[in-house]
Amino acid sequence: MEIGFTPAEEAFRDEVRAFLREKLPPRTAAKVLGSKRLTRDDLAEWHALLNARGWLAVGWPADQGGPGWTVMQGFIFDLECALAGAPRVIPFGVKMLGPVLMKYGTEAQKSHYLPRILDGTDWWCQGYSEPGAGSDLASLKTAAVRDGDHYVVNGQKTWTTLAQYADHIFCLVRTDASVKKQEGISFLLIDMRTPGVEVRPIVTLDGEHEVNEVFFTDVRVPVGNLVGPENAGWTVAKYLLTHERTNIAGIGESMQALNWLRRIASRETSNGRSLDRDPLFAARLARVEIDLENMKTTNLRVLATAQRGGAPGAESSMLKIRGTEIRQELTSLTRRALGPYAQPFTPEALDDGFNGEPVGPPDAAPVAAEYFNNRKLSIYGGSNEVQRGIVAKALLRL
Amino acid sequence: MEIGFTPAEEAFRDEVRAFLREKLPPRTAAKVLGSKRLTRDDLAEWHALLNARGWLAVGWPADQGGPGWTVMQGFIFDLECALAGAPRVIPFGVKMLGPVLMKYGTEAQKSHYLPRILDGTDWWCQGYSEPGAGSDLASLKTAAVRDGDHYVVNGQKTWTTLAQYADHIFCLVRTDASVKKQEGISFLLIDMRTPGVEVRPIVTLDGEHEVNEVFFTDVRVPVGNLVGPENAGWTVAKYLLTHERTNIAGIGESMQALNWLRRIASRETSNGRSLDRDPLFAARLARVEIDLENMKTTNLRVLATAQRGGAPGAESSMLKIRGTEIRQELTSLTRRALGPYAQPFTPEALDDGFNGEPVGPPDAAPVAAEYFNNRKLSIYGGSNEVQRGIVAKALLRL
Amino acid sequence: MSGFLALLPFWTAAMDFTPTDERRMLADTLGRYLATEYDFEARKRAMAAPDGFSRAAWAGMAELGVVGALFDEAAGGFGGAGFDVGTVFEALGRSIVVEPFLGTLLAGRLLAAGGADGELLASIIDGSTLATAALFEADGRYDAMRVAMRAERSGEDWVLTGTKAVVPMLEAADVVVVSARTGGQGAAEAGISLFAVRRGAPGVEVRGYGLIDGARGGELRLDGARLDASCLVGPEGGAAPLIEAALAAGVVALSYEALGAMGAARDATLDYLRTRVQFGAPIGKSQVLQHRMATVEIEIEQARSAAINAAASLDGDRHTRERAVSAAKYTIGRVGTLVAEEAIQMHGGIGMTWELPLSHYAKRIVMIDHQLGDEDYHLQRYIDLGQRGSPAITPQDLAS
Amino acid sequence: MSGFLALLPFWTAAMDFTPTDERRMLADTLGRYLATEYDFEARKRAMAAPDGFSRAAWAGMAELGVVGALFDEAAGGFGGAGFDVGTVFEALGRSIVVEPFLGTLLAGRLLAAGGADGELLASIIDGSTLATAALFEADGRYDAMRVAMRAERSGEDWVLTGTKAVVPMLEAADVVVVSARTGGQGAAEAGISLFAVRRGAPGVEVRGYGLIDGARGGELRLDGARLDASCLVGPEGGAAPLIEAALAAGVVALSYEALGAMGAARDATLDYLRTRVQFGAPIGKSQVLQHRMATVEIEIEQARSAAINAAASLDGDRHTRERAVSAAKYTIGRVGTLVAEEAIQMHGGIGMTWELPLSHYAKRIVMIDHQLGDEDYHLQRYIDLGQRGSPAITPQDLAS
Repeated sequence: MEIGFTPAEEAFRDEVRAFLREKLPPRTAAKVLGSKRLTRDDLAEWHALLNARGWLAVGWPADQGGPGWTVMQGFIFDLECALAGAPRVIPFGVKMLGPVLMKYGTEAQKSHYLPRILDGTDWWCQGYSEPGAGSDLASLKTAAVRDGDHYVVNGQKTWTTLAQYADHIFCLVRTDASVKKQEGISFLLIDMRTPGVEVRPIVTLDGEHEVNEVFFTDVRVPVGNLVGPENAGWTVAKYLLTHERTNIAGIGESMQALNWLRRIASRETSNGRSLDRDPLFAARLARVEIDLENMKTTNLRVLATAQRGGAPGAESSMLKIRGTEIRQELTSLTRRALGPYAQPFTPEALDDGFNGEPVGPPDAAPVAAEYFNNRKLSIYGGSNEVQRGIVAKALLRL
Repeated sequence: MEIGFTPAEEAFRDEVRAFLREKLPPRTAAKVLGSKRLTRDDLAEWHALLNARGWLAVGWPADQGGPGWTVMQGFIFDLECALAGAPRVIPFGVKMLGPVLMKYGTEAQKSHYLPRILDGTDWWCQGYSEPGAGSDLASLKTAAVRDGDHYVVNGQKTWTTLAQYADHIFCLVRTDASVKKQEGISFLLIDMRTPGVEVRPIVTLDGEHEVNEVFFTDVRVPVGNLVGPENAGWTVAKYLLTHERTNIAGIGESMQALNWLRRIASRETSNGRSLDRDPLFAARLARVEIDLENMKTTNLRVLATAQRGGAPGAESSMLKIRGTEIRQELTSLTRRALGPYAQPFTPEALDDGFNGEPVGPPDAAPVAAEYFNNRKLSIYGGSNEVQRGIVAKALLRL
Repeated sequence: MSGFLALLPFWTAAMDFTPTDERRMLADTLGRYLATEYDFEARKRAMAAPDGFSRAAWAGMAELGVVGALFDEAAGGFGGAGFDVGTVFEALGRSIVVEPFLGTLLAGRLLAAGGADGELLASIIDGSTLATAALFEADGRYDAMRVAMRAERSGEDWVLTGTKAVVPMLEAADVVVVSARTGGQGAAEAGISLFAVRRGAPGVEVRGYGLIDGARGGELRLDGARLDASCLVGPEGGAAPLIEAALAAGVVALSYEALGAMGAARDATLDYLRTRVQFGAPIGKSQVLQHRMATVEIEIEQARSAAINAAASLDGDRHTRERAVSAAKYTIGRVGTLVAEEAIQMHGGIGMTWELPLSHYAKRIVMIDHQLGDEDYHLQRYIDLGQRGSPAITPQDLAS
Repeated sequence: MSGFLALLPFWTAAMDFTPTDERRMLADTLGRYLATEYDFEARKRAMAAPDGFSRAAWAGMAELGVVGALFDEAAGGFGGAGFDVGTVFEALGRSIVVEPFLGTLLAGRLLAAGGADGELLASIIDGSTLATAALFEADGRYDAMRVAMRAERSGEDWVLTGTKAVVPMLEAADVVVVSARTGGQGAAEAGISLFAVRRGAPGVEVRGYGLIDGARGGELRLDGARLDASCLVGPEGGAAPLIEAALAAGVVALSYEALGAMGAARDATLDYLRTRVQFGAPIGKSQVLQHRMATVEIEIEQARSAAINAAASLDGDRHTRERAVSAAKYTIGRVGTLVAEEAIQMHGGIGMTWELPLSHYAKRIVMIDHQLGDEDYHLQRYIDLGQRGSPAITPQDLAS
């Protein structure tokens, strides 16, 4: 009895590895593995390299430009990418809008937008959350009022990831305020270069600029940019939210984080011996390592079900909860491992071209910042509280 | 700066210790400290000894037979009793019914019952919970219907602690089913020797008989046994529930349990050294020990407030939650400490007169049973879930 | 039962978690037998029987092939893989069976690995001979290598002296496989030998007692017990690897038994939460209890994955196997305590009564942590195994 | 603020937790000053100043006597007890002040204990001289006894070589008290000496940097730095007890600072829970969040008790003091992480923004665990102290 992939899957994995060895720019991989900052160009370059290989649009049907992989192949691909230090593909165009357009878009929308997603002409971001509409997304207020051949959009989105790089945004907007809140929402594509769109950075507690506020003031959007029927946006949004869940547990990222942690723990010393021989730290390390080993198998079990056609529903919530707990614990332990050197904050050391002397251990600079940044994992993508509610209701029928 | 009691309190403590040295029967103390079973006679004997000294009715006013102690004296007394291995005073008469009668009882009730509580003539138990009314106590169904000079009582109580020793029970009964559920309840005293009262044991998972069901079939109770006005029972019950909270954290019991645990952990061996030098076990032990040290001070802070006249409200809930968590953790660790010898179940070893050879270590017999029995701590007296709700609402105003 | 559990109980081939047909049949057969012949009342009768278990049920299950499923063909069985052991023990756990399976599994595998004669093994598999294993001692705690019992040559015979602790179902055993030192000392692996001790032999003293989870155990005192040369099982002084391998199978068994019992406790708790009404609503509508049950469910799934990893490792290399085994027992111990305590807490008082099966499930789940090494023991062992030279996780690691 | 916290902030006499009038006045004065002069915007300006703190605020607080409250009369102050230190640092924590109090406390107490001249101490207390302490090294992690920096005699002078790690507010310090070995090695207590190193002396190299909690720190490299004999602080080779005592005061300070910051984070979270509406109701109506906040509250109270125990122990015997100190820092570390993580989680995305004070409180609370020994370090230390011969708890223990 052996736990492992099928020979075909092993062969596929070798193929992925060969591709990564050949194509993944070492400079980019070094940044990812060292938790350094990526530029817009780094991301665009990797996007183009994947597209050239036909491996960009993993979830798309083969006839639309997808690679035609099984669920398990998608998992292996994500895993190998994470271990090799590939950047994550920015999901908003490829993983989110693409499938939505294929299901709800007009022919004109499909033929215009889908190729431009693949070739990187358009860079999308997602306009969902608002200051008053987080977990309770349906309370959103950004209004789109019909005026001839246009909608006039006014309102504000927030937590818009990488909006500073994007030139397009897909939004949920309110087109009818007189009906039940889910029923008056529409799904609208907006060119961010239209007058009245303003992006303002949100700086997070680690000093990084990853998310934004996006303001809309009398922004005129052609009615042709409506996806699906007017006021059917909630259905579209729900479809999008349930899509693309193969890598929700972040196994590859956690394995990578564990490698990083182990390296630090074997080098740092405590009481004259390496930290990974300190009884309390070794126990913390072993606990999370075992939890991750278990999680790998849990994830493979869910995928095996999906492979056989069983759609993972609430199981995704389990993977999300436990997967993010493990990732948070790993960055928490890495922070602990550094001891006093978790304190220095040298964000300049994360930039391209930094060649100053590091403070403390060579890999210390991003660690505490990443610990704080990773608090987001249990908040975004449906907070872990929301996910626990789903498990209780859908899986446990409480 | 020194943490400690005032000189007067130290003197009081010495007095308590002297009394315990002199009067606490060593046979009883050995049973308590060894977690053996106490007989009804053991309990009655201690009750009488305390009464003879005037130290039985701690919460009663001095003119009613109480010792006239401060809150802190009461705490010191409870603490010293626990450390010396005194049995806990059965609370139903002295700590519960006594104060209720003093506040709500008629002169006749007071003059009849109060002396009999003190001298042990009457042994009381508490008839509150019913199979359908636990946390939701006001849903109780046991009915008392007026018939001339009597109430006729029909129904069932459950979780009645030590009902097998009692000859009297105070009950919440429904005297009006037509009004809001809290408004139709009365507080009634019932002589358990009345025809129609039946006590059936409930055996708990540790094989012990501590709680009971009490059935009432056409039990005729004189109307003179009503305490407070008819249908005012909920007010009486609430008064009783908030009364007598000085020892809710069980500091003395936990200190005693910690001593027991330390003794076992210093004797058991793991990997060729004593268990208290095993890194993982030592860490568990230190964590709970520190928590208990902190809890002592937390408890004293609450008492100091009470001493100055601030009535502890939701703070009692904090003490209850954390105090029971600590006690449960201590018995859990004691179970762990025994290793394989937590398994043998020799309840006969807990009885008077057992002189067989123990299985495994000499003090192993009660440990696992006590671990399981102590699961009750977070369930009874208002479950820890109920207590957390009180903290959130009363203290945090959520 | 949740859909998740039902869908993916096993990992039986590369990336395919569905059970093989044989195992599905075994599970069905055993499940049906237990449902009809071994309900909670029958279990009580079994516990009250003189041996502390039901001779009839034992014979019945042996006849169904349940014992044979624990051993491979070389040993006269028709299973023996980790997932076979898991299939049997999960069903046993679901019904908190008190029959002597654990001792049989350990003793049988030790005897088979030690080259015992086929007749003895056959009689164990057909249920006519009861065997158990006595591998632990009071001072050794959970370390089976810390053996103080001595075996000394006396002519052609062996003379054994020492005491073994909390041996499962000792009183009824016809054969007890015991570990004793023919060399070495302390916790040294070298110098440990195995012996098959027959019931009632001179110098063999048995003290039996009930266990808090409803089964029975006993202390085995050998006071100069004289055994003939044929009683030596396996290589003299070289039994440590056999013991380690048998205990690995034992941990897989206990892990799956715990999964069965935890599943039953979880289901009983969910039922209770759905039906028990307080303040006008089922208590399962409490958001707090919902979230805590979600955690329980996630942990049980993680525990199942740990058990799968251990079961799959049984035939693998020693290092991989032992890491997976300790990871599983640690996980089962940690999760088991959580599940047992939460199940009782959410039931409230009723969950603490002898009358309700739930309380007995809780006791069994917690006591599994006290057999073959607890949470702390196996976490430390996992750490020690890693420090004896495990490489850092590599991309290859996922498939290993 | 909850009534519980407000009622019982201190343990200042036998069984009396009310603060003395002096301390109440100090707390009021400092609290008023910080409320008017050191709000969140003022803190930002202080961080952006060249020194990374506000010279004006520092002078202002020194003038109010806040620095003097940290030292006893013998040292030229008018406080110095554990609860004096606690009073000051709790107020500082409530406003996440970045001023150089910790370095001042440590250096001042080392200098006072080492018999430094009164003029230097007076200038520290009046705020005109800035002092800090450099007691830790990269290889020593949190163990101040693991000193590799060497001090060698050269004629009448001392020559120091080595590097000190993450020294609080190093750049602005006029005087740095450093530990160095004049004998012994490794983590031996014997052989450690203290020296007062002046700003800008030859062979003294400072590398400053920002810290993630908003304060500043630095690496101090001494490359053959030559000091005259007067720079030796305290007994040659016998500084370990001085260091231990100063660090005990430092732990009390950090514990109370954490209490102040945790209280502010808790209050901000409660406000948010009461006012943030989702699905038509304040999110504080969620039972899950209510129970978790109840746990947060209970833990904060336990942490306060731990800090009280440590503060009360400062003048006691060494064993009692060090156990209480390690118990407190362990507790503060454990509870601080919980409070910071829960506060962010319950705020959701907004809790992660630089704009909101809450995120800075969270960072400070977590980083306190990285100063003077973290949760694990102090738990282990507590265990080690106990095993060096603490008796089992006796009835007497409660009053000790």
